[in-house]
Amino acid sequence: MSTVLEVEHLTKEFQRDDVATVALRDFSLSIEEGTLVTILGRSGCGKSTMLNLLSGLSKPTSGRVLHRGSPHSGPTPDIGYLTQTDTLMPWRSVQRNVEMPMEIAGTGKAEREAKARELIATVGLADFADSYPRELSGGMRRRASLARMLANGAETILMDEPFGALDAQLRSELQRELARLWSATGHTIVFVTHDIEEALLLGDRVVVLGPLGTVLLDQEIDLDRPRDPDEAKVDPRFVELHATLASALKKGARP
Amino acid sequence: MSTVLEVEHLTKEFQRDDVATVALRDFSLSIEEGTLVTILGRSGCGKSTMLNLLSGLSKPTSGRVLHRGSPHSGPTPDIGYLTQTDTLMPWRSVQRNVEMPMEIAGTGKAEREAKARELIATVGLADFADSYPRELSGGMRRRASLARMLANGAETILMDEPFGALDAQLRSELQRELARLWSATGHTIVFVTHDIEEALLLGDRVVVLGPLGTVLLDQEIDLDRPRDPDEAKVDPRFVELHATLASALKKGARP
Amino acid sequence: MTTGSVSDTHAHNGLSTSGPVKETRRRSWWHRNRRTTLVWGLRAGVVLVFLLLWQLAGRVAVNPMFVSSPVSVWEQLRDWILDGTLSTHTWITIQEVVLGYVIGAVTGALAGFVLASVRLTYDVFEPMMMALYSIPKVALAPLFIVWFGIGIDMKVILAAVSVFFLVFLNTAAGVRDVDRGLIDAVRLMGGSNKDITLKVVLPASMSGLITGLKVSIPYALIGAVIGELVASNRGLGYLINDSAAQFNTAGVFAAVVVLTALAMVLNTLVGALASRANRWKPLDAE
Amino acid sequence: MTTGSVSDTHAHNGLSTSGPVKETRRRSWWHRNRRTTLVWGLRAGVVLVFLLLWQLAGRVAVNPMFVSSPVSVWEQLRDWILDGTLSTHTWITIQEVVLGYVIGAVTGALAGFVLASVRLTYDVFEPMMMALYSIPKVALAPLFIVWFGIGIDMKVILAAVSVFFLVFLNTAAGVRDVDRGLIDAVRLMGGSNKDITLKVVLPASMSGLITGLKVSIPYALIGAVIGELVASNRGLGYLINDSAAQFNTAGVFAAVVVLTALAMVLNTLVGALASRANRWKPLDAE
Amino acid sequence: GDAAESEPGVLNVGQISDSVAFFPLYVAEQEGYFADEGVELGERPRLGTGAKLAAALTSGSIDVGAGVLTDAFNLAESNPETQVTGSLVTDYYVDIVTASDFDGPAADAPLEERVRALEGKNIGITGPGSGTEALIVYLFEQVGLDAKTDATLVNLGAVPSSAIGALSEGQVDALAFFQPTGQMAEAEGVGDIYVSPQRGDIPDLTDPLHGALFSTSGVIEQKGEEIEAFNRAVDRALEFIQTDPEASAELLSTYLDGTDPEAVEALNEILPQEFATSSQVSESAFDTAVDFHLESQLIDEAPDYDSLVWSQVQE
Ligand SMILES: Nc1ncnc2c1ncn2[C@@H]1O[C@H](COP(=O)(O)OP(=O)(O)OP(=O)(O)O)[C@@H](O)[C@H]1O
Ligand SMILES: Nc1ncnc2c1ncn2[C@@H]1O[C@H](COP(=O)(O)OP(=O)(O)OP(=O)(O)O)[C@@H](O)[C@H]1O
Ligand SMILES: O=[N+]([O-])[O-]
Ligand SMILES: [Mg+2]
Ligand SMILES: [Mg+2]
Repeated sequence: MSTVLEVEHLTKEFQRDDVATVALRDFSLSIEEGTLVTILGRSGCGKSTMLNLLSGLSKPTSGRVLHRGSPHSGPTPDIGYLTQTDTLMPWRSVQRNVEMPMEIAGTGKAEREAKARELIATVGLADFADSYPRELSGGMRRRASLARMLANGAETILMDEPFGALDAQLRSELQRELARLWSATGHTIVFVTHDIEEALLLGDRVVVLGPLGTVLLDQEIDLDRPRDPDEAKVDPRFVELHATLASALKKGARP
Repeated sequence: MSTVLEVEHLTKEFQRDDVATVALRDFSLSIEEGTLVTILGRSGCGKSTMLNLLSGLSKPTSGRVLHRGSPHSGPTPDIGYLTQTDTLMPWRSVQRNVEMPMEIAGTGKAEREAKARELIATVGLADFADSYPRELSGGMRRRASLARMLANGAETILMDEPFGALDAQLRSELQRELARLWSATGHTIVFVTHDIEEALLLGDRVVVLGPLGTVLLDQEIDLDRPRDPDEAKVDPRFVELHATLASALKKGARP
Repeated sequence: MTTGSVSDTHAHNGLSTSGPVKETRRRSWWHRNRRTTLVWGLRAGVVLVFLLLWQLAGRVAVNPMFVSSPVSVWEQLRDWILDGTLSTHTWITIQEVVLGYVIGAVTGALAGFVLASVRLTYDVFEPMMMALYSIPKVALAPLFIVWFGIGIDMKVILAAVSVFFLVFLNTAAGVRDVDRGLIDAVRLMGGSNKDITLKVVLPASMSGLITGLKVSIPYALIGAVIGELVASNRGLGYLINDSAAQFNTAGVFAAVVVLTALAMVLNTLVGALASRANRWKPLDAE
Repeated sequence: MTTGSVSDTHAHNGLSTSGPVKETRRRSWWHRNRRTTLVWGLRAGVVLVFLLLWQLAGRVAVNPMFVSSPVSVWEQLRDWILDGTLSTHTWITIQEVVLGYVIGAVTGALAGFVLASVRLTYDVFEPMMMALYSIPKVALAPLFIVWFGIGIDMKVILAAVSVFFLVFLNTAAGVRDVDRGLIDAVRLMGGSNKDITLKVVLPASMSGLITGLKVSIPYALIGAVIGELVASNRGLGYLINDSAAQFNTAGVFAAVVVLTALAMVLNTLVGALASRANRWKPLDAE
Repeated sequence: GDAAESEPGVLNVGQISDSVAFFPLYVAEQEGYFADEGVELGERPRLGTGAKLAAALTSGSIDVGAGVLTDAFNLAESNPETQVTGSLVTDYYVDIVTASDFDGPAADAPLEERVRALEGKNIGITGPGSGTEALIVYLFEQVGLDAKTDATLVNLGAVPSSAIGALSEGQVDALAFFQPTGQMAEAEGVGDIYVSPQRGDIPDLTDPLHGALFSTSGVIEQKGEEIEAFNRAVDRALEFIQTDPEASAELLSTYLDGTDPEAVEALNEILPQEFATSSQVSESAFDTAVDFHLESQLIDEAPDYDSLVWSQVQE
């Protein structure tokens, strides 16, 4: 298995005036091709900063980020990234937002319309294809963003709390959909979440981050797939892993 | 116990061109003084729309919203509202954002600075008082908004998924803090969440909304307080209520 | 208001959803257009009041020669319309203004998009632009004549340079305010600089661009008219000059009225563009 | 770059947190100012190249009378500085420009804030403003003289009206683009209209206001100078007029150079205001 | 800007304004003299100032400029090719007009008293370097005053209505302005003609060349024939004004359409003596003008009749 993304001794600082905020320090991580890695971490520990670096959107202060062996020269359509904040174009309807990556890739009109319609239906927004983002609820906007990211067709996908604003049922439906997509395509997925259960249900591997990007735990998840939420939760291995992750997370908090 | 907020046969539509999107239809609800009501509902079912109406920010298409017996004439500082989307002033530091409601209320400089500092520490942002919103992580922005809302000092509080973007530990700490605040002050709180556990841990009463604001379930929560998450979850009554709510939520989905 | 039938809102696929319903609700003509009607009504009212006051002012003014009156202005306009003077001169001014406006707006917008994206160039050249534009063009009229002659070119250039600057600075300001998140989103889709400009920066900076287009309308007209005054041989500027020289204040005002009418036509066109571009924005009244 | 000591980042209270550390990292003078230095260096370079080309142009021009040269302009300036002409006339123009600019900017910004919040008034009056501003003020010079006299007032008014319009329209556009969510937030805090204007609309529409302030600088200067061209015996406009009448192109350019220097000073002041107001914005380079 | 050169046979004639001085051009146009003489007129811009007239000549936008001699002198200083190609007015057609409430010696008092009465006043002129300024400078000089310090000269631009407005509103006490501003002010009752060279108030300024046509030797080389034909048409117009006062009066009232009929009437009476009798430039009129320009400091060096005036129109 080859390494798709590799972070080596990376430091990321944000400087304003004479103060530097160090978000990540000497952070290293590698993501193997075809794995679904979930990332857990406290609020403000640097998860989004890390994804920004992995996607090529921001540059490390020191250290390197390698994508398939070569340093990032900027964002690439080979990596899809669902950011934590909304970036739907407010002047485009949902349909046209989802078509956008295909427009840029040069896909024909008929094909991208059909594909967009399909993706919009997948995230349950078929009735809202013609709505503008401001006419959607928070969860609906999130789903529209998800559809747009999937329209990119990238083989490596970064997702920052994609399902946080959704109700339990929708979330598990989308989790199932994501797991299905992943096993069908062999994509590489890095998935940031706050929800330990979600991390366990989805991940091959869970990485728990502490302050400044210290890796508190890097755990293979050896649960059988498909993982049905209701069944998994009573599986003793699941319960055990849940406890391990929860205690690792607790360690992450400074006294 | 008197009724603080009352919604009577309310309909809310959004019209664009010749199409009206009906978000709530013939919706009725009343919130008693001093209760902590949690609202559950699927994504897009009208929860945020309802809070907008309760807060006085938007006007019903038909029907009435009463606040302490008289129809809403607009937003009032007597009702604090933590909206689903961020509304921190990007040009103010966290400190000055949290001071803002007190500035408007005419609180003296020294007092509001001290109070703001305290609230900022409560939400764990003491080190970031001088940061601008764009320099915060998603969860940190959410907490800053929470601190600002608390600075309002309103007796009626509306919260739209306040803890959705936070990690489990932070969330339970803030839940505990909120429960403490509520029992100490006797405030009235309406709390929208996607998390059934959260709804149960916090609420006196859980309202489950279906499409168009149909009330699918209106359930008193007769669990003892204080409710420790770890203990509560194994309480059979908790498990029973969890199942009731989950099944009510499922009913909300159209086939 | 008529209520149509409830449309079919079952989820089409996969997910179970729980959302609002959409209904056809056809509004009456009056309901849709009452605001426009009100606005136009008020405008007409204000204009009427203004004309009335003007007519009265002529009666009480110390020196009516410098006030004229709506009636005499109208008579002058009628005469000019009948003898063809107005159409000839107006047509010439229209050509100059439209050419100058389009040239200035297109180059200004392009320069705004390009320079504002390259921050360094912008910072270096912005104060120089500013300096260049602070030169009172009328004062340099002799140089303009030497450089550009007295033909239509000179007037078009004068109109275009004023427009260029205003559109340029407004567009650049708009461009520099564009949400980085949206630009990043396009970069993540593999968008080229062209994609970023066309699909994000252009729509996002529309408000700045449109402000630029609006504020420059008067200066397009003024530029052309100043050109006509500099070497006055035809156009509305010539009419103004000629009337002023003949103590014909009504003539001056008549030409000015035509100019303002031109401005309003251009403004309406830009306004139509603006409302097309702003369709996605929430309406004020909610 | 020097690395300071790691500051204390323990949570001060209540919550356990997990965040970044803040470090004092003092940057060298060069590191902090290299961009500014670069920009000024490039500006100086561009100006130098321009001067060189100008000097050369004088050599090859058909009629050097209309080209002059940096050297003769400098000689003229030196003469004017030495005999006090420059300071007298410049001081007068500065007074007119500054007064006109301040009056126009303040009233324009106020009108922008007030009218743009009341949508209906704005819609009714905007096209009329537009029409009013399309009137070429130079063409109406005779009337201006009668209405406002030939004193400093007239020039201040001419400067102020141009500024007013540009600041007004830009502010209004900025105001109408303010995020409703932020306004609602203040309304929820019980904020009055004044609070909304001062605490949200003003900072949020800063970009529009500043664009208005910027684009109007040249027009403040032009307004005052045109006033001086029309009726005056002092000011830089008079100097231009006087030099032009004497075919003293170097004199015309010398006065223009002083004008552009004035423009750049005003621009720098507005730029300083802008960078103060924009401190919260992310820097381009990240 | 070389439209003129590209169109042979067409003559572009720029003039300062539509003031009385250029009435002969109007007459020639209306009476068809240009057509008769085979002159095809192209661009006819009104350029407002001498500087712009010069610029238009330099850029080739016009072939002939109709202005005042001052403009020709100024142009000659920087462009040795300048040629005066004809005379239009041989009287100094600028008057000093005082406001009707002007407090000073009567208009028939000795010249020196009248000039002294202008000391310290605000006097409106068209602009710096113009013939209107020159007249004030000259008169002040005559009585030992300096116009720059002993009066305030206000540039009002070349539009007579501004001047009348400024006078009637009391913003200036007096005007030095070209005709028919004075006649107009009298007709409106806002002012009186106080000093008038044309009336003979200034003995040293009798019959100077004032309104003139000028061009450059380069243009003359290419379009000499057209300019000659143009001058022939102007000659006929000048003759028409001298010989047919009634028809001329009628044309004048259409030329000065908006002007008060009373003022037009007054002008009519003085026109025949004011205009040159032909486009030939007389040496004495030229020299009178040169003296005046030297004394009023408009020029430093006396231009030479033989080199500045086109040989075709020299006496
Ligand atoms: N532009 C910036 N300027 C300064 N500091 C920043 C900036 N962006 C992020 N930070 C800091 O870096 C730290 C990590 O932020 P990041 O957004 O990566 O956190 P996160 O792990 O995604 O948190 P959350 O779960 O709340 O989204 C935060 O403490 C934040 O203050
Ligand atoms: N301005 C608007 N114009 C049109 N439709 C709107 C508007 N605002 C809300 N809606 C519609 O109203 C419905 C309810 O939205 P609302 O934001 O209340 O949902 P919600 O229950 O808060 O969902 P979520 O949990 O995803 O936040 C949505 O389907 C949305 O499309
Ligand atoms: O016509 N002038 O002599 O000014
Ligand atoms: Mg984050
Ligand atoms: Mg919501």
